[in-house]
Amino acid sequence: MAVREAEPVGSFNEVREAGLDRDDLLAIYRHLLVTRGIEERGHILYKQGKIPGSFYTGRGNEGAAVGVATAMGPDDVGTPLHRDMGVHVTRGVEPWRIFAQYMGREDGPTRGRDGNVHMADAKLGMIAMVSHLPAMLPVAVGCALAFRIREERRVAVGWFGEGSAARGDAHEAMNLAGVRRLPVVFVCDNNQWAYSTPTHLGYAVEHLADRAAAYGFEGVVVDGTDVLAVYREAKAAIEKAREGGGPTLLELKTLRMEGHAVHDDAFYVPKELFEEWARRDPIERFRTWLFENAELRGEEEDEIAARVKKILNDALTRAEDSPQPDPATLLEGVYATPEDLDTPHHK
Amino acid sequence: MAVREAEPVGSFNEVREAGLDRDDLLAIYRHLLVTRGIEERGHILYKQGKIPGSFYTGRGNEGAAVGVATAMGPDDVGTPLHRDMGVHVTRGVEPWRIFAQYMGREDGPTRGRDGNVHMADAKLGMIAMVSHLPAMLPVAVGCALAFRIREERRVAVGWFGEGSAARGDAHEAMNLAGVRRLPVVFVCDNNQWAYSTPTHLGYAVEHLADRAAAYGFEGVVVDGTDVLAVYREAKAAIEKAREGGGPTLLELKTLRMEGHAVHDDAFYVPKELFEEWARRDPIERFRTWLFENAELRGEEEDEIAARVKKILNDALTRAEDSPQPDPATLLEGVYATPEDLDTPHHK
Amino acid sequence: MAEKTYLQAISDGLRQELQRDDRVFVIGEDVGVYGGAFKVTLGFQEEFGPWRIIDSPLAETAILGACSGAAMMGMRPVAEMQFADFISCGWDHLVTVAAKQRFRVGTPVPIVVRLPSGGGFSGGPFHSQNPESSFAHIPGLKCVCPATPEDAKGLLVAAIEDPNPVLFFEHKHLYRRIKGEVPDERYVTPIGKARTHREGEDVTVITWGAMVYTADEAAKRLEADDVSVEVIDLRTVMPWDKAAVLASVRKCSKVLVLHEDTRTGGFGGEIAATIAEEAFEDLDAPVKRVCAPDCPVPFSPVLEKAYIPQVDDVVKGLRELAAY
Amino acid sequence: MAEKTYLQAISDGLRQELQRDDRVFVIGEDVGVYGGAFKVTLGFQEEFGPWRIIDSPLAETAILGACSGAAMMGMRPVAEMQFADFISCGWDHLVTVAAKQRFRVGTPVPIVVRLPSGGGFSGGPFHSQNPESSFAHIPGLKCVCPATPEDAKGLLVAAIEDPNPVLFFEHKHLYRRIKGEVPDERYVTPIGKARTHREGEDVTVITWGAMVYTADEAAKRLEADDVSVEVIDLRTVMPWDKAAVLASVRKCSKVLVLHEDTRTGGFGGEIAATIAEEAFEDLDAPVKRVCAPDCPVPFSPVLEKAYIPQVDDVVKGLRELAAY
Ligand SMILES: Cc1ncc(C[n+]2csc(CCOP(=O)(O)OP(=O)(O)O)c2C)c(N)n1
Ligand SMILES: Cc1ncc(C[n+]2csc(CCOP(=O)(O)OP(=O)(O)O)c2C)c(N)n1
Ligand SMILES: [Mg+2]
Ligand SMILES: [Mg+2]
Repeated sequence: MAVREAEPVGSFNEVREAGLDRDDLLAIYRHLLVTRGIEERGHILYKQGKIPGSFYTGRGNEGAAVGVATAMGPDDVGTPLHRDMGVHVTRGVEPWRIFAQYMGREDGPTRGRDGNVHMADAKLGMIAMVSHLPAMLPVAVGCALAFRIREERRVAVGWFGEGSAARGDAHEAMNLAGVRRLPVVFVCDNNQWAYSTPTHLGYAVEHLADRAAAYGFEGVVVDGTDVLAVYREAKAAIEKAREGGGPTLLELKTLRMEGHAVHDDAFYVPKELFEEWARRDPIERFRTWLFENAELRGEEEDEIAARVKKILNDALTRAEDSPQPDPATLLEGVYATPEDLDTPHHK
Repeated sequence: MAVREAEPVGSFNEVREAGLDRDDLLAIYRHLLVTRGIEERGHILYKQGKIPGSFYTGRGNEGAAVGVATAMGPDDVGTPLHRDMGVHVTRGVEPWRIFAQYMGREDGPTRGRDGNVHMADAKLGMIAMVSHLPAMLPVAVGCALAFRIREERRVAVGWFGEGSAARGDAHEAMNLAGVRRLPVVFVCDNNQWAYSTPTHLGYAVEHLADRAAAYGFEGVVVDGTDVLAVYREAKAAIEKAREGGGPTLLELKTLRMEGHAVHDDAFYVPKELFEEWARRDPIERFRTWLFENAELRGEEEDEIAARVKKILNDALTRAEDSPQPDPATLLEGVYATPEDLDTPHHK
Repeated sequence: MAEKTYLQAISDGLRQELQRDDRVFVIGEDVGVYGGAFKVTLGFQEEFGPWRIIDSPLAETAILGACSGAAMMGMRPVAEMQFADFISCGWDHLVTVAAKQRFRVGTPVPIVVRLPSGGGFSGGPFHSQNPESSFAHIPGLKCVCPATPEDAKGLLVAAIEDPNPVLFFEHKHLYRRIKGEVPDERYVTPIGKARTHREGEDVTVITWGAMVYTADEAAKRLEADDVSVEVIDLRTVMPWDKAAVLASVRKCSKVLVLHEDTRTGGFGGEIAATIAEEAFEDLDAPVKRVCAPDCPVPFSPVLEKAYIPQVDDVVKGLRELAAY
Repeated sequence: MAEKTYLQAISDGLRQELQRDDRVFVIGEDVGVYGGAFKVTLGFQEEFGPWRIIDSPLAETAILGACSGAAMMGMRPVAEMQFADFISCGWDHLVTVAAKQRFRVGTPVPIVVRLPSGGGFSGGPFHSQNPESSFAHIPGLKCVCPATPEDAKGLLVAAIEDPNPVLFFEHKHLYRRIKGEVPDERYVTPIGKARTHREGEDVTVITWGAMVYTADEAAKRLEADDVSVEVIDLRTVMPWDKAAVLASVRKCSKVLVLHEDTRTGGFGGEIAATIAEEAFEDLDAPVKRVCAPDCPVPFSPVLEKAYIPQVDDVVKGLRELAAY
């Protein structure tokens, strides 16, 4: 099975066929803006000393994240990573809780136990990442296994970076999924760098998606800055998995537009590369597309921008009001209690 | 890169071109017989209660093991596994030491510390396997890395089974080797079963060798019962690696002709499969080839058989004389001393 | 109630859980047609089908990760490691994901990992280990080490019910050698409660797994010396029943901690340190540890005998304590 | 002799070894152009080239396995884990291959694994851990945990010289905060010898790594109580200097074991148990342990402060011991 390189999305008609109406398109636009806004505000908070530890963003990856999340069904689940804030936003996590998470407050999804994007709202079908990459891929496969055992029409989505594709977990997960044809979609955020490591020091194939062939399923290379192409390919892969067609590996090509984390100035990335990919900014690109294909007007745009700004402002205020976690509770959550199993998660 | 399926070896001329003269061919024949003889005698010893623990053989894999080992240069190194007795034999391990190993005696390569094929003579360029499969592949890659760093014209050979190809270690090792184009040859003994697990529950590609493409190097499928084809392909891969051409993945197809270990009657393997592959017994096949292509005569054959028998008989006697290890020495070898580094191994 | 081997008790207990709860499934290498390396799941695939008794590829992280994911989706997975030794290949998943998910984000990971462990039959360095100490140190994991058929079944049920990742160490040496009465019906043996295997007055032995029988033999030998030995079977190493241990220590005032794993950094150190800290005033002698020496498990029978604590070693330790 | 940070001492020591011995090479994620996550190898690739300062794929088992193979072929590899936490991904290789090869077949595996470890800066559960206890339990491995710049260099040299796999834990909290005089020339600080960080008479604190400074602060506070505290810096956890510890315990008769890792099953238990066993008659109070509580390392500063042992916690423990 050769890898397929996906076409860009041209017309509104095309996405309509893939299941999106104009409201959906505007929602995508909003999610993109909120995603970037959260990370930009987070960066400021960090500089203000309000965020402890380190700080990571997914700048450049917003389209990839929002595109995939938009393609997921409400009962589908996923394991997004540190570049995939857009997934949380699209699935409906309230931005104030994300800021609370950043700041280590009690109302963050991890109640200060963990930081930055190490979070997820189980009620929204998300499973929180660990640092160790790509340790969540076998977990995503396990979700798909549960769906297969129970013969549910649900799909799991597992994310990984092109760097962490080198680890054994990626292999074991994809191989098991391929052998059992499980309903899982593997999404590789290929942002060309793993910290300071370029792709040619991480793998020796042309496309990471070529790996799919080694596990007996299809690989698709998609321009990750084209939110609609991402959506279309993710939708196709997810529905294929839902229908029993087994896994797909989607490789979403982008550039990590900032350093690995806030402390890293990415001196090792050629300037020209940044310039080239800045011209392909996923949000700007989608905005232009909306203007050209979906009659987005300046007025409507302003309205959306204002709404997003308000969401973020309110979120920040609310998050800053969130209390610090109580050290006296530190040992409470190490072991689960039987009541913990009464969650939608474990339904 | 598509996988290549190797042709069988037809004529004497062909192998002469690949570097073997008649003496070499007779040596191969002897190694095959000694290999099988060791394992058959081992089986008897086991039934006599003289071998503790469990007992594994490589019946059906003798041609694959001897073929690869014959292709290795004297300074090349390798990490053979539990079906690869033929590698130890070909590299020159004295059979009596193997029997001593089986029986847990002081003169076995592990001095009773470990059992069965968990052994190797470092002076012969062999590195002892661990049970955990395929944990020795990253180690083989490390040997190749040392050769590359020092710019030596040496090659490492790493073995694994088609079952253990599912583990992360296989992936991490092959990926690193591919990225750095290291002088290593990966040999997959594909004997169609991993304990009781058939290949379709272990991987979802047609040929395991297809995996090579995922790491940017060539995969070759070889009939593992054709010792000369194995030799030719191994030789080509090893010399390619030696010349800086990077890794190759050789998939040697055989059938595991016995149970996983002595306690396993392999009830789950279809009888017809055994019958089919019995007709392709690597030793019988090579014997016939020698008769037809290299003028092996009955007399010469008898002579070889007698010599092999004597080797084995003498080895058994000598091994049985080997003392039990001394429990008082148990804790001596846990940590290495500086003098331990003065070995050919660590040269 | 019927007499069963330790192995049969596990097998029957597991089958019962599969029968009563659809969410329970089994995954591991060769657990299907073959019934597992030790035949614990023999015949299960015929009864429950290939999607509840799942033959996995040879890939421990895939097995354990799949269990955790399925558990988060409401299943109750029971993984089998072919030998406990191979759990090292799943270490990262267990300590990084399974152990910490509840603490970090409130997501329980109710998985059970069955681990045929222990030595005594020349399995060598990779088929004989007792890795429970390594896992007992990781907050978020539980470690269960039954010694009797009855406990094996009851603790397996408890492990499956438990909302946490539970490592279930089955001692291979007990599989077919140890028999006992096992109730037919379902029952739960609580995790975290020790069992007094043998009552005594003078010296306490704290142990678990196959060493319970070694301790018992040693205790019998001490009768000749007129020393009465109490044997506490910890049953579960994490959590461990500190209250029961301290009560016994307070009664006997002398204590020997016995385990089959190596000594340095083994869980016996934790127990000994806790006793020495919390029952300092009650001790009439230093807490003694009898454990394997600090080396891999050797293959040769003569070496293995020198490695695994023997009745003689325990007897010697007990005599020293008695004489202290 | 010059004043250097702990980080600079490691960096300079490593560079010196690379210069004097061709067999030494460095491999790890981002160790080349980037100079490593903590810049320990900054500029090394320019000096030694890309085949001696090797940027690896993101694959810990590949890194460590490659080191072991290369070591067996005569090299002296120094691997860098980006954070100590990620060593969990190489657990199997270390415990299965590297630790046991010498015992099993006589093949030494002289590798060094550098592990930036420890918390104190809101790194959260996966960038703050101190996994030395887990490895100290595995026969065949050595664990080194320097606290001072001088020791960091001398022990790194010793680790590279050592014919065994050595885990070299560098405490991140010390990297830039701790300075000290470091000899320019090459020297070896022997593995297995403790250092008396502070002499005292009344209570001994046994510790290592960043906790040496916490203990020292606490000791200063105890001066006000007229209690003289001795601080023993273990320097290496495996092997650990039992003789030095017992000598100090015999002198002070009261002892506190302090470490940053979690308590239950932590290496402090081993030390406490050994003291309680071998210096039973010399103890005037139970051995006290001050350690992190049994949970993952929390992210939030207020929680992390409650997690990592603080000077106050040690002071409290010391006062209790003094008053016993
Ligand atoms: C197993 C493991 N080793 C090392 C790290 C440290 N680390 C964090 S992110 C990163 C690079 C990841 O690259 P990639 O997978 O391409 O994801 P990206 O950050 O580019 O999105 C590294 C090395 C880690 N998180 N996990
Ligand atoms: C990591 C690991 N898990 C489980 C085992 C137990 N085990 C020993 S051999 C074997 C099957 C191996 O199959 P394959 O790789 O095809 O090699 P073969 O035995 O067929 O030569 C299994 C599961 C092991 N050795 N290592
Ligand atoms: Mg990347
Ligand atoms: Mg096989």
